[in-house]
Formats: sequence, C-alpha cells, structure tokens
Amino acid sequence: MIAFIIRRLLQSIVVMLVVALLAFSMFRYIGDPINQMVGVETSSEEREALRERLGLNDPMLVQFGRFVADAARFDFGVSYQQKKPVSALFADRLPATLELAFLSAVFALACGIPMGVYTALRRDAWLSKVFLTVSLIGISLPTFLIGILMIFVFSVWLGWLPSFGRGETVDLGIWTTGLLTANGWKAAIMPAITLGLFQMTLIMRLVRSEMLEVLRTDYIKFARARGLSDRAVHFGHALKNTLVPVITITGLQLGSIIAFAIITETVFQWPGMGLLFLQAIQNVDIPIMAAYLILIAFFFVLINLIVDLLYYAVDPRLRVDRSTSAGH
Amino acid sequence: GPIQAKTFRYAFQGDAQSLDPHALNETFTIGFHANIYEGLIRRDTELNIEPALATEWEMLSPTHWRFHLREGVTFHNGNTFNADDVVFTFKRIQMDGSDMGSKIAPNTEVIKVDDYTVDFKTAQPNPILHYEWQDVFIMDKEWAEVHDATHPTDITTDADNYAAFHANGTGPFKVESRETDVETVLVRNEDWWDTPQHNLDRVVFTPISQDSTRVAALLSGEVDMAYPIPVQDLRRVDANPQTEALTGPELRTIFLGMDQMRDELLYSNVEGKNPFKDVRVREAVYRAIDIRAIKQKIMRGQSDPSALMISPFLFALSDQFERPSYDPEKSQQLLADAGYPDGFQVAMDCPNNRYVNDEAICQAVVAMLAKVGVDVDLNAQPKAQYFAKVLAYDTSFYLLGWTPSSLDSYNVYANLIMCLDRDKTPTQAKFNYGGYCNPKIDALAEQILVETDEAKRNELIAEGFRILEKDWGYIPLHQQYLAWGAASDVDVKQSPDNKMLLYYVNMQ
Amino acid sequence: MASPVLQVDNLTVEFPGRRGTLRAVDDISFQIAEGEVLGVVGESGAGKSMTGTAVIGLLEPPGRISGGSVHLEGQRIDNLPHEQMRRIRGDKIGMIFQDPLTSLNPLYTVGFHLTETIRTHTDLSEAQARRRAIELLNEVGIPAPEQRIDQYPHHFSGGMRQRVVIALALSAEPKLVIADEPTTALDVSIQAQIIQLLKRLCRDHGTSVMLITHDMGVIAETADRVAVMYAGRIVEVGPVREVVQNAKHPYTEGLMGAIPKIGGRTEDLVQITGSMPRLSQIPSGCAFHPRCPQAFDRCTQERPELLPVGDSKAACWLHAPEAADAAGGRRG
Amino acid sequence: MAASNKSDLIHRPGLTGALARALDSDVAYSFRQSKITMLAAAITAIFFLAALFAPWIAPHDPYDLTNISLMDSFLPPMWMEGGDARFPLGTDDQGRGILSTIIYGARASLLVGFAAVLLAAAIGVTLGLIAGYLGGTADALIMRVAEVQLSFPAILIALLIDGVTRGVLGGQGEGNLAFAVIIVSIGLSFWVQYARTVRGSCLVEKNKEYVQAARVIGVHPALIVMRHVLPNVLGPVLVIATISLALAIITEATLSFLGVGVPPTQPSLGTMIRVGNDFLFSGEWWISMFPGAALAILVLAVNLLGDWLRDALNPKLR
Amino acid sequence: MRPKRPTPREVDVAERPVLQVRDLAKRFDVSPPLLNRLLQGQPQAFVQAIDDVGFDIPRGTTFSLVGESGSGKSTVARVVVGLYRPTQGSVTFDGTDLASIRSRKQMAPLRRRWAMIFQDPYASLNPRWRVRTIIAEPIRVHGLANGEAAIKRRVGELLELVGLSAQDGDKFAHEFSGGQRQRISIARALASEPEFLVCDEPTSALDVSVQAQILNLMKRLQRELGLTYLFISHDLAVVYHISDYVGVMYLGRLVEWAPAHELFTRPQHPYTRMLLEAIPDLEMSGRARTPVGGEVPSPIHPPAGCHFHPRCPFADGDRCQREVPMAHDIPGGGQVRCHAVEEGRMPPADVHTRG
Ligand SMILES: Nc1ncnc2c1ncn2[C@@H]1O[C@H](COP(=O)(O)OP(=O)(O)OP(=O)(O)O)[C@@H](O)[C@H]1O
Ligand SMILES: Nc1ncnc2c1ncn2[C@@H]1O[C@H](COP(=O)(O)OP(=O)(O)OP(=O)(O)O)[C@@H](O)[C@H]1O
Ligand SMILES: [Mg+2]
Ligand SMILES: [Mg+2]
Repeated sequence: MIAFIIRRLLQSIVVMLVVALLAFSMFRYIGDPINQMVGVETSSEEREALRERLGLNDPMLVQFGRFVADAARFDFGVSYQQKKPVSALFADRLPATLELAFLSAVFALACGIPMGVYTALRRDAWLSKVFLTVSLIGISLPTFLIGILMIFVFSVWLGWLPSFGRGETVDLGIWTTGLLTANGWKAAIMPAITLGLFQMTLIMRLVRSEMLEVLRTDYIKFARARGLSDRAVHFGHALKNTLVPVITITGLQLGSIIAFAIITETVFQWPGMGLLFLQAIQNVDIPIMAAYLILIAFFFVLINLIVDLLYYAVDPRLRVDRSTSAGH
Repeated sequence: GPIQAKTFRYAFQGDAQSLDPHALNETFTIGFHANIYEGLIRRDTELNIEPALATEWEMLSPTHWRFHLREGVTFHNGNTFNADDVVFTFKRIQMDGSDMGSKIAPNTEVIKVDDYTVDFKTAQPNPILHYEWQDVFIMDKEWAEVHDATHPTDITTDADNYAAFHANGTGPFKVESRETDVETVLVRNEDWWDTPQHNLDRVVFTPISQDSTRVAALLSGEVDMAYPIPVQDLRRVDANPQTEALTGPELRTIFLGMDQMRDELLYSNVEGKNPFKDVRVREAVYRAIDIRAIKQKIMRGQSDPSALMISPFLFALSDQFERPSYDPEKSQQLLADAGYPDGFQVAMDCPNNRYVNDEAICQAVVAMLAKVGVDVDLNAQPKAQYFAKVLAYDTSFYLLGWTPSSLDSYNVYANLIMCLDRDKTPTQAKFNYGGYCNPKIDALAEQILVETDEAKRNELIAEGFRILEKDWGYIPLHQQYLAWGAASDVDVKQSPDNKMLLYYVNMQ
Repeated sequence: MASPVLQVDNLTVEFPGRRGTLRAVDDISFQIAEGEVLGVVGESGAGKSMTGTAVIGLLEPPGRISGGSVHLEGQRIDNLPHEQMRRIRGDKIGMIFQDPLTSLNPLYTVGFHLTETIRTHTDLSEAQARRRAIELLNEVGIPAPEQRIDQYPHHFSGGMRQRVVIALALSAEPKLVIADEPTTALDVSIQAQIIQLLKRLCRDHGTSVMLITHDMGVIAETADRVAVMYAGRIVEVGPVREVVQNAKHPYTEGLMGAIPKIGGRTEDLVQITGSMPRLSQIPSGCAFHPRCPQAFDRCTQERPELLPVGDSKAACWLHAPEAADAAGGRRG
Repeated sequence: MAASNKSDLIHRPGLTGALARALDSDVAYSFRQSKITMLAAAITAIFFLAALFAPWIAPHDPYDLTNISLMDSFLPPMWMEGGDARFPLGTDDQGRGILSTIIYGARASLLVGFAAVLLAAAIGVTLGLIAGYLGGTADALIMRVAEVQLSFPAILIALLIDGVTRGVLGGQGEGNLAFAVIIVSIGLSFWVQYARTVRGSCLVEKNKEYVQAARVIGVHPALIVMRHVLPNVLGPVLVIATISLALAIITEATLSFLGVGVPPTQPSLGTMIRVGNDFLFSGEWWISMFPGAALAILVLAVNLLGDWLRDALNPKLR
Repeated sequence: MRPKRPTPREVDVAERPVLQVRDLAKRFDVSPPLLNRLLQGQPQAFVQAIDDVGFDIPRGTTFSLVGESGSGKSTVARVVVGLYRPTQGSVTFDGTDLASIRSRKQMAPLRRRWAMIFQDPYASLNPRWRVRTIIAEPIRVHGLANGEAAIKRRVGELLELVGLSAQDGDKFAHEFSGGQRQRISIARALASEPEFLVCDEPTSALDVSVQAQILNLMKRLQRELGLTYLFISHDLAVVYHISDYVGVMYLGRLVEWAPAHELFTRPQHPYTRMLLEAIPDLEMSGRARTPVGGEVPSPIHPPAGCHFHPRCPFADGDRCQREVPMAHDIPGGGQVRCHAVEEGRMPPADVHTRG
C-alpha cells in the first residue's frame, strides 16, 4: 500500500515536471511578453532593459530551473497583464472553478450513473431509448452552443436564471462560495449543467456498456441461479462490479472538467480559472498560462491518485497482502 | 422617509487593468478611474475643457504655465488636496512603470508656488500642454508614501503595489470592494467638492467579455447599462421596452495602412517591387472599397465614413474634405496602369477583438479588393498578437484605429503621419506602421506644434491633410459609433470619447 | 419409479435470429428420479447447456422455451412468474457452472456469497447464516473454514473455488442440482476430487443431479442413467452401463469408439466423419444420417422418436421393430 | 477424408463471393436491421458527398471573394419576407449564401476532422503497437507521455499548439497553414486514446496463438506487428475513429468559437456558428442556427454510426 | 508394447535423436516492483517453470509430456521451438545446439525443420486472413515455392493432405468448425515440410469425436511422412494412444519418463501412479478410484525437496522433504526421480485390468 502510493507519487512528480517543462517552454515562444507588459509608447531601449531585468535573456535552462523552483513554492510570478501575483489571482479564481467543477461532476454522476444503470437493465424500454438519443444529441452539440441557447431560453426569454456570473458569494476567509445563497445556486445551474452534460453522457454510456458486459458474466448468471433477488443481483453484484472500471474512466473525465470549464466560463462569464486562462491566452500572459497548465496537471494527478486509491478500496484483487497470498 | 438606495449596475467587455491611475493609458481604464480620481482639468460631455482640481490657469510665457488649484478638496481618506499632490503626481507619471509619461514632456519642470499654485516650465512652447490632462489623475502624496506606492505599479517587481488595488482619489465615487475581472463596487463620495449631477448611491461594475452574454444581461435586466453593444443588437435593445440603445459617433478613426517603406513587400507575391509605393496602387485600393456598403451592412448605419484621419468632431475644417468616390472600374484601370493588370497578392493583418466588427470589416475589404483583382490573405488575430506584430512593423497591409488622446490633430500627425525614422527620432510617428513619409508634411507638423493662433493652425493642419490625401497615404474608413445600451429608467450621458462617466448617471 | 423429481416433456428451446428461428433444444423429454444422477453427454453445441438452463429458467433473451413443460416435484415451473421462479432457484434447484474462476464475484468474500444465498432462502440471522456457511465450507472439504470464509475468491485455487460453488449450490439443500460441466476447467487430478465430492454430497442429501459433461469417463463413474444428445435432441437414453458398453444409437457408438482407451488396441480410433451440423442446417429426417455409416432411406426422410431398445431407449430407425429388415440387417 | 463437403456448397470464389459474404456478414445484417443506423449512414454519406463535390453542388462558391457581395448580406431564408431565391437559407454578414457556406463549411469541418483523426490514429496506433508489442522501456516511456498528455483535454492542447504556432510563425501564411495548425493540434491531442486502446489490444493479441505461430515460423517481428497484430486491433480503432471524428469536428468548432479556428474567409461550420452567434439577438438566427443544426446532425450521425459500430463489432453484445 | 513403426528415414540417419534436451531450466521473474520489495521487504520471486528437464526424442517417434496444469509442459515446448530462451541447459536439434545460434538468419533454416501446433483452434488462426494466406505464410517466409501459382498449388496439396479441399483456401477461419480449423493448423505446420512437430495440447479444446479425427490424422501423417512429435496433453488416454515415450511432469520437473507401454503398465513414480488412478474407468469394472489428494502447490513457493512430498502417500517425512531426488534409470528404459522408488520402498505398481 505504501509502496503503491509512493510509486504513484513518484510518477506524479515526473508527470508534473514534464508538464512544467511544457508549460514553460511552450509559452516562452508565444508573442513577446514585453509587449504585453508595457504600453505602446515604451521605447525599445526600455523594453530591452525590462527584458534583461526579467531574466528573459538568460539561458533557457536557467530560466526553467528558476521557474520550477518558484513553482514549487507556489510562486508563479506576477501576471503581466494584471500586475498581481498569479498565486493570488488563482486563489481568487479557484473557488469559482472548483465549485463549478464540483457541481457539474455531481450533476454528471448523479444523473449519469442512474441513467446508465436504467438503460442497461431495461434495454428495450422507451425511456432508455429516449435517454440514449437525448444523450447522443447532448454530445453532438458543441458546449458553447448549448450554453448560448440556454441563456437565450432561460435568461432572456423566460427570465428565470441569471445569464452570467456567480451571483451572490459569501466570503469564508480563504474561500468565497456561491453555495450559501439562493442567488448563487441559481447562477450555478446553467453553467453546471452545460459543463456536466458532456460528462454525464459519457458516464451514462460507459455505465451502460460496462453494466451490459457485467450482466453477461458467469457470476451474475450464477447469482441468478442462486435465486438472489433482482435487487441483489443488479445492485449488489452488477453495479458494484460495473463501478470498478467506471471509476477510472470517470476519474479521468472529471479531471478534465476543470479544463473544459474554459468554454463554459467564457459563455457564462463565470469568474473562474478558465476565464482567466482564456484572457491570458489572448493577452499572452505567460505566468498565468504556465501556472494554469501546471494547476490542471496537478488536479489531474491528484484525481488520478484518488481514483487509484478508490480502485484499491473497491477491488480486493489489488490488495495483495502477503499473509493470504502465500497460502496457495 | 428614507430614499431608497440607488444601485447602478453596469457591464463592459473587460475590466480596468489596475486601480493605479498611472499604470495604463487605455481608454476604459482611464474612463473608469475618472469616476474615482480627478485631474487638474476635465472634459464636459461635449469634450470641452473645464476646470476640475485646477480652477484656472494662465500662460505666463509660451514656456511657462501657472495653474491655480481648487481649495477645500479632500481625498477619500480625508487628506486635503494641495500643490504637493500635484507635484508628486507629475513626478510619478514620469517614473518607470508609468504609462502616462507622454502626458508631459520629460524635461518639464513642475514647481510648487504655494499650497494652491503650481507652475509648469517647458523646454519648447506647447500651446496644448494641458489638453490631455483630464487623464492625469492626481494622487494623494501622503497616502502614497504611507502605503509605499510612490512608484507606479512596477511589473518587474513581485511586490504588490498598494495603489493597484486600492484607490484614494478626490472624485465622486469611492471604491468599496474590488475583485479583478469579477466585480468592483463603488459608493458615492458624500464629501465631493462638486455638486453631484448623479443620484447614485452604489455602483456595481462587472466585466462580461462575451457579447451575447452581455446583451443578454442587459435585456434580462441584470445590469442597468452595458457597453459596447454589438451594432446588430442595437435594434433589439431599442425594441425592448425596458432598454434603449445609445449611439453616437466616437472619436476613433478606423483606417487602413499600407507598407510604403520597403522596396519589396514582406507578405506578397510581387517580387522586387513594392506595389504600395506606387501612388496609383494606393488610390486603386482606396477606390475599391465601398465604404457605404460597410456602413450599411456591417456597421448597420452605426458609423460615419471618414475622409480624414481624424474625427470631424475634433477638427474644425473637416467639412472641406470629401471622401474620394468608390469606383472599382477606375481602380482596375489604375492597377493596370501601375503594371498590375491581374492584381497582386498581399497579406493583411487585422485585429479581431479590438474595434467594432473589425474582423468583418477586414473580410469585407478583402472581398472588395478581390473584385478588382487584389488577392488579400486575411490574418485576423486577437489584439495581443496583432499588436505584437504590427508594433514590430512586421506588416504589409493593416487595419488600425486611432483616437488622438489630446483630441487634437497634431497628435495624429505626430503618431501616424510624420516620417518614421526609428534611428533618428525613435518616438516620432511610432504608429506609422506603413512608414508613409512626406517631408513636406513633417515641416508642416513642426509649425502646427508651435502655432498658437487657432485659425492659422487649422489651416496648416488642413494643408497637411490635403497632401496626405493627394498621396493616398492612408485609407481612412470611418468613425465607428459608440454603441451603448441602458435600461430605460436610467439616464446616461454618452460622450464621444467612449468614457462612461458615472457622475452623469441618474436613475429613476 | 416413484414420482420423478424432475419431469421434462417435449421441451423445445428456440432462438429467434436473423436467419429464422434456431432450435437449440428440439422436443426432448426425460425425467430424473429422487436421488438419481442423470448424465447428459453429447458433442459441443448439442444443446446440453440449453436444456439445463431452460430447466432452471435462466435462458437469456432472445432464447425462449417455445414448447413443452418442466415439472419439479409435480409442480409445473416453466411458466412461473419471474419472482416465483426466482424463489425456486437456489432453493429447490441448485446450479453449478463450468468455470469456477468466473462463477464468483471477485469483489465479495466467499462468506458474503454464502450468507447472501443462505439468507435469501431461509430466515436465518446474519450470525446464524455465517455459522451455517462455515459448516458448508467444512462439508465441502475446505480446511480452516473459519479463516477462509473472509477471504476473496482470488485467494482460492480453482479446485477450492469449485468447492465453494458446490457449497453455494447446495446451501439450501435443493431437490435437484444441475451441474454443467463442473470439472472441465480443472486439473486432471482435481477433477476426480470434485466429482467424488459432488457424488458424495448428493448421495448424503438425497439430491438428484443432472450432470452435463462431455467426459464419458465422468459419466461412467457417476451417473445412474445417461442421456446422449445430438443436434438438440436426445438420441439415446438408458442406464449407464447399457449405454457405455452396449450403445444402441450409431452416434453413441461412434462417440464411445472415439474415446481413446488405455490398454486398448493401438490402431486408429473409431471416427465419426464430418461434424455436427449447424443449428440452421439440421438435415431432414434423422439429424445424424449424413454422418451415419448405417443410414438408409428412411433415415433421410423420417425423424425417429425415442423407442425402447432393451433397457434403454434410442431414436434410431435401426431399432424400429419393423425397420430392421428394411435396413437389410445391421452391419457391424 | 472429406470432412467439408457441406461447406463447399456455400463456397463462392472470387470477388463476388467476397462481396456476397460481406453483405451476408453479421455486421451488414445488423446494419440493415437498424433503421436509425442506415439513416445516420445516409446522412453522413450526404455530407461527405456534398463536401467532396461542393464546387458542383453548392449554388455559390463562398470562398471565392469576387463572387460575394456585401450588399447581399443578412438576407433571410428564401421563404421569409425579404428572402432571395438565390440564397435558399439566407446569407451571412458577408453576403455568403448560408447553404453554400454550409456545404463548403462541412468540407472544412470534415477535412479538419478527418485529417486530425487520421493523424491521431497514425500516431496513436504506431505508438500503441510499439508499446504493446515491445513492452519494457518503450512501453513505459510511451505510456508516461500519454499520461502527461491525458491531463490536458483536447481543447486545451489545441489552444496551446495553436497559440505556439501562431506565436512562432507570427500568424503568417494563414489559409492552408491555419488548417494544418488546427489539424495538428487536434490530431496531437487525440492520439492517446488510440495508443492506449491499441496497446491494450496488442497485449492481448500478441499472446494469442496465431501470433506465436508466426513467431515459430520465424516471421520478422515488424511483419508480425504489421500483418498479424495490426489488422486485429483495428476494430476498436475504427470505433474510436468514428467517435473522435465527431469529437474533432466539435473541437474545431469550439476552437473557432474561441477565436483560434480556421481562417474566417474559409469558414467551417464552427466559424459560421461563432459568427452567427453575434446575430442571434438581432434576429438573424439563420446565420448560426442552420450551421448549428448541420453540425449537430453531422456529428449525431457520425456518433450514431460509431455507436452502432461499437456494438456491431463487439460479438459479446450481439 | 506397441511395435515401433519403421520409417523411411530411420534407416539413413542412424540413432541420432532429432531432439536432445539436457538439464533444461526456465525461470520467470515474477517479482513485485522494486519499490515494493524495498519498502515491504518482499523478496524477489521466481517461477521455476521448468527445472532440470532432460530427454531425447528418436526420429519418427512421439514423445509425450503429461502433467497437471502449470507443470511446465508448454514451457518446454516453447523453449524447444525457440520462443523462450532457456535459463540453463541445452536443446540440441538434429545435432545443432540452439544456444550456439546467434542471429535470426542462422535460425531460419532450423525453423523450417520444425513447426508447432497449438491448443486452441480458434485463437491459433489469424481471423482476418484467408486460409490460403495462413497456410502459405511459412512457404513464403522460408521461400519454399516460387510464384503465386506454385504456392497456390502447394497450399491445395496441403489442404487435401489434411482432409480438406483445395477450394477451402478461399475461406476465412471462422467459417470452419473446430476440428477443421485444427486441420488447417496442421496444414500450416506441415507447409514448411518439417521433420519435427511440437503439438501443445492440440486436441484438448475439441470434442472426443473430433479429437479422434485429429489423432487419427496425426498418426497417419507420422506414418506417411516419418514425422517426429513432441506431444503435450494432460489426457493420459490420448497420450497412451499416440505416444512411443511418455514423460510425466510435476511442478517443472520431469519426474518420470519411459516408453509408453512401460509407463502405463509399470508406473514407478507415486505421482504417475496417482494420475493413472485418476483416469475414469470406462470399463466400469467397479474399481475404486483414489483421487490425488490435496491442492496443487504454488509454483512460486514450491515445497522443498521432492515437490510432490506434501501429496505423496509414500513420503518418508525427512529425505523427501529435504533432498531433491535425482533421476535414475528404471528397468524397461526410462528414468524416474523418486526417493521411495530408489530406496525400494514402493509397493509394486498396480497393473490390474490393463495390458
Ligand atoms: N444466444 C444464442 N443465440 C443463438 N444460438 C445459441 C445461443 N446460445 C446458444 N446457441 C446455440 O444453441 C446450441 C446449444 O448450445 P449449448 O450451449 O446448449 O450446447 P452444449 O451442448 O452445452 O455445448 P458445450 O459442450 O459447448 O457447452 C448451440 O448450437 C449454440 O450455437
Ligand atoms: N511468461 C511467463 N511468465 C511468468 N510465468 C510463466 C510464464 N509462462 C509460464 N509461466 C509459469 O510457468 C509455469 C509453467 O507454465 P506452463 O504454461 O508451461 O504449464 P503447462 O504445463 O503448459 O500448463 P497448462 O496445462 O495449463 O498449459 C506456470 O506456473 C506458469 O504460471
Ligand atoms: Mg454447455
Ligand atoms: Mg500449456
């Protein structure tokens, strides 16, 4: 178990280093950061001086080393555009994105799993067909179109839900949350659904196909032959076994929710990381972009780690304890 | 009973970059600061200069100005405003990291005469010395010193600049809270020296970058005012009983520039030659553009086709100028005469998120030029990439917009029209990316700068513009309209410099 | 024979499919008496598993029972509602599948499987069920059941898992156990252990067994009677000694001859040419006739029914009383 | 010993035989069974043909700038007031006919989708085969890279690559280069799925006895991979390919929405939607809705095909 | 004992066995990852899949290996055909030591001379290839025929040789039944005109009736082409039927080998005896079977000494637990590894009802 975690951690560090290198080296080549920092009226000597002061003329390796060392201390420099430490910007924006990601993940799981189970168990029911068709349409429409149509219907037309922003937020010190006000919840509905729809569809389809596979296995047949009730067979045996592979893929999916939030946040002006990142891309705000990449990778690695541990908890075959395995 | 507190909510496509009033010289940011800070002068809704923190001023000699300051003004923190603050401010804008250095010549002396009098001594005569000072916001010296913000926000140090996130002006509104790119809340300054023309108690500002989301927010009543409104949505905003559209010409002139300095175009299939060096080609391009179609279809009437590189609003003699006619046949003829009967190919740089319908305008231009045989490769890109490219003079053909911040033609000459010689005069005509150059105009410009007689000066300006017109040096397109939307029950004053000034806003 | 535990009459199982309907089991009848072991043999695809699955009511759609009836202890069970049939499964009929590796859910302990089954069919408490489970494990010969009960299937070897499966099938003391190739996936040396265990337990509990296998050796040792299936039909059924040593149907004969025997002569094995027809192309008349060395006209046209021949019954025109002459006497 | 007389009867030699067998196969059968799948295939085919023969089918060539007139812009669909029969579905902000632009735009979208999927498949399959067949260090290396890649969803990677190229090339030589950039971006962000799947199948296949038989015969490992393993792992690849074709088309559209798509003078369906978005409130809904519907229908059809293929190629689900 | 079949080639090549296996061992590293070993102090783990195996196969004969699953039969086969490199020991094919071969090129002429038939008729044929291509593969690889026409002709001959028709080459494997597929496998194996065939459980996936067809075919081919077989099965009856010599494996060790008749009539090793006991009695003589007791031990932690001692009724509790028995000759030809046999503690073999 410890070895398992350590191995995962080591791998994660490697992954993070590679990402850091990517983040660093890729963005080093987009546009000229100096242009972004100064107004249009700065002379070229001043620019050169600034370049020198920022260390942009140092060898790449030195710059990278500095970058990693700083990143390890959560110091991603100062945003060229906003002139504020990136870590502070992230601290402001992270709660919004994480809450959005959390809500859409909950939405995706809470709808996707039951729908997947239903469609697998009642393959021929009309409701299953409806679920499958609607879900296909869900993945066939680009997210931004869904978002805009929803705004059009629910904000402009019906006037039920706010079209932008997080609504009222409550500041809890290090964390500002929109989940403590009715207003905040209302504001989160459309973005969360827009963001979660795609994942929900995937999870539903995944659960369905895994469940169908599991329902075909011998142990399910044998469970039926033992006269277990349908409930026990479907939920006690089939669903639990379905979840084993579903966990991994779902984990990967949820990891990407945070990154997918770029589009949703843009459409709904959700004040999160994605919006920050997109603005950063447009402004060639290298510190933000680099930090964002690293953060995404970090969350991904973290979620992966959690998923692995979950997997470990769910599937006893992975728990190799010596006392018993030596028995035969 | 107590009057209900009036909260005004408005949205713009971006946020003010910083609260530091000297950090960035950018229209919206400055306009936003103008609600919190004040300059020695300000401009009324007609853009006429009126006294603000200075009550009056006089030119003691062509190089010596005296400004009398308003007494009894306090900053939001209660400190009194006096000459020290003015001297401090003018020093501060000349430091590293300030984007406002150009508002005053570097060798200008700023002298405190007494607590409420300040002198300015310039090296050269400058009749329009204070024309841009509505944007030079006076900071409180003590406050800046206490909070270690005596330097403008310096991006090269990691330290937070207090002034970038806090504000202490003399203006009609105080900052209550601010979250960059999310929300800024302002409250009424009860101790303002001036009589408020607004009736607001609280202002909530939210940036909304997506056009359609912003319009939706206005239409659904989530904000009381939003801008810019895409021109095509103005009708709907107007048709909606709860909202109305506010439009009017803006000062910015949108124009096309062509590389006339290189002997061979960078991005073209023509080898060994630069077609744009041939005045016939420039005229051909000019005449190939159907500006009325652009106005009608792309701008939906929300633009004034322009014959000049400056808004008629800012130049008294503009009615002497008329736009050369749209004439594709002549255009083709000219191209043939110039030796390009089959046209030629060139790449065009165009921003896609800077001006109203910029990309659509470029596309239309591309299509129109295609009809006369000029094959244009359109490179539409976000403004950051666009500016990085053109600022390096790495372009053959581009679309740009320009507002003279002094609201005066000399600014246009100095930045766009005079000869570009990066080695000799690095700051002159820095934005003349095509390198148009006519020494006659340069000579005129020098006269314009020092000429103090208004009428004569205008004549000189007109003369310069005539030469430019004959040279077909630039292709002015239009002044785009401001396109604002506001709830019907609020009264917003729109000014052609596109600054949204809260102290003119009234709510029912 | 007293009233049989299982009585199957004219059972037909069909699969509606793309090229018409396939008959996997075609009009078969047999019965199993109390305490009796009926062996079912036949080539792969002959319909052995389908018969067993149909009896326990676990045919998977689109497969369905399209004719005939199944009676368990006199009660008709093939048309019971889903819920009632579920109560019979595991309680009155137990089933053992071929592969012990996949019959147990890898995510649950052996004990969970057992208590779950016990509690489904009895109203024992959790603790009582657990005690019973330990007893059962003990009974099937798993050493140290108190510790083993909390282990997962992957901690068990194949043979032990099959013992667990047997324990599960027998946990509610069913009247009938259907064992579908219970030893095929096991080692030769373990096979014998499992068969002996099954035989002993069923004898002790008086359980009837339907033992499906292709291993004639297992049948010979274990079964009381044997049914031989070919292409969805029973071609011969009779006491085991009779079928093994004195096969009546040419297919059975071929099958017996194809088994290599130790100490037998070393020449070539008896070989049935060709292969079993696909279900979609079952020949008319006797399905075996294209491969039958003794086929004659009637075989290609008329389908033989099971007819008594000596102690057993065979579905072969050779044994029709009036046909013996028509065939011109039996050769071989 | 003639054991197979029976099967000789159904033996038909030659090409017609192969064709007949293909038509007779289970896959073809399940295709004919599913009306929806046939419809989806028909729609996909129509889009493909339209895209392929766009110059002959489309009423106008929207990419030919001499052909479009700004004065024709914002015309509503033919049947609405003010509509023009030349433009059955109306025109966009530049005066391009929506119908023609959809046809050409589908061409752009399909081109991007196809090329990106091909690229992704080529990279993914190659790396997957190498990782799966060779194992060891190569495997570990490739899978680590894949893991890094996995932490970024396609859209992010595409944004990055697009940004990098634009940054490096200074945005020059638009047009075809922009297409190449988008294709590479999407292609590079999709390869992992192929690699993982192929590696998985390859691990299974390489232990199958037919591969070992080839090894015993002494077939060169490269040939074993190419001729034995590869064809047998292509089933899942095909399924991923259809589904990622749909995804690639959407990704291209999303990139266009975020402003980094194909050049505006050669609009794809995504560009059209993005542009049309700006005219939703102003009542010119046809500019975004027709391309939006076209995109959704195309993607839906491809997804349906992918879905069906997944089931049809999975014997366990039959 | 069965009469030895005279084969055409037996006369030319003297008594040199086609295959000589000496001291063969193959060890698989199944250790947990390094980190686990370091942190949890887990030792490295190895499976000694085969250990000190040695036997000869004379030309034109069949040598069979029997034993339970996991006893190492397939590993021997794979080492012999070069799929695995042995950890130790040597395999000599017709006088050439395989260890001396360095390159694929050098190996090619040898590969031509042997071939392998696999257990699973479904998995051993590439499902995407036509049967013709499958069978032609060895011909092409070894360049045994020139031109498509020649290849096609040769494939037709091969198909007919195994009892299929030449036109069957146009079909895909899935269009055949299991027995027919196994014939195709055999045709492929014969395509390079090998002298030596390794058959790894070629019939265990098949029905008895189909098995009979294949066994008969294999015997016919041996008679006609003078082939040498290494035959693997766990079905003793099948082995009895086809073999000249039989080796019995237990947990990687060859515990006994002897001429077939000898082994079946006078089994020496207790494990061999038990296996024979376990054969179902079709004759229904009423003989009581005594199945081998106990479970198969873990190959990673095999019992010390004689691997079989925990299940052996004749284990003496000391020597058997400590000392690995050495192979020693037994009367009638053959060898056995058993302390009890060596010490003469064994009762005479039970040979009733057989022979
Ligand atoms: N789902 C299905 N659809 C169509 N035919 C089926 C299906 N399942 C089984 N069959 C057919 O039913 C027939 C009987 O199958 P069954 O499993 O009973 O054979 P079996 O005698 O048990 O064979 P084995 O010894 O291989 O287990 C076979 O020919 C098989 O092809
Ligand atoms: N590639 C391998 N890696 C690790 N262990 C292996 C490998 N191949 C075989 N083994 C192990 O070696 C031992 C012998 O395996 P082998 O396949 O030779 O047995 P077998 O007698 O052929 O069994 P079966 O009858 O099941 O085919 C087994 O314990 C097996 O787990
Ligand atoms: Mg079966
Ligand atoms: Mg084996």
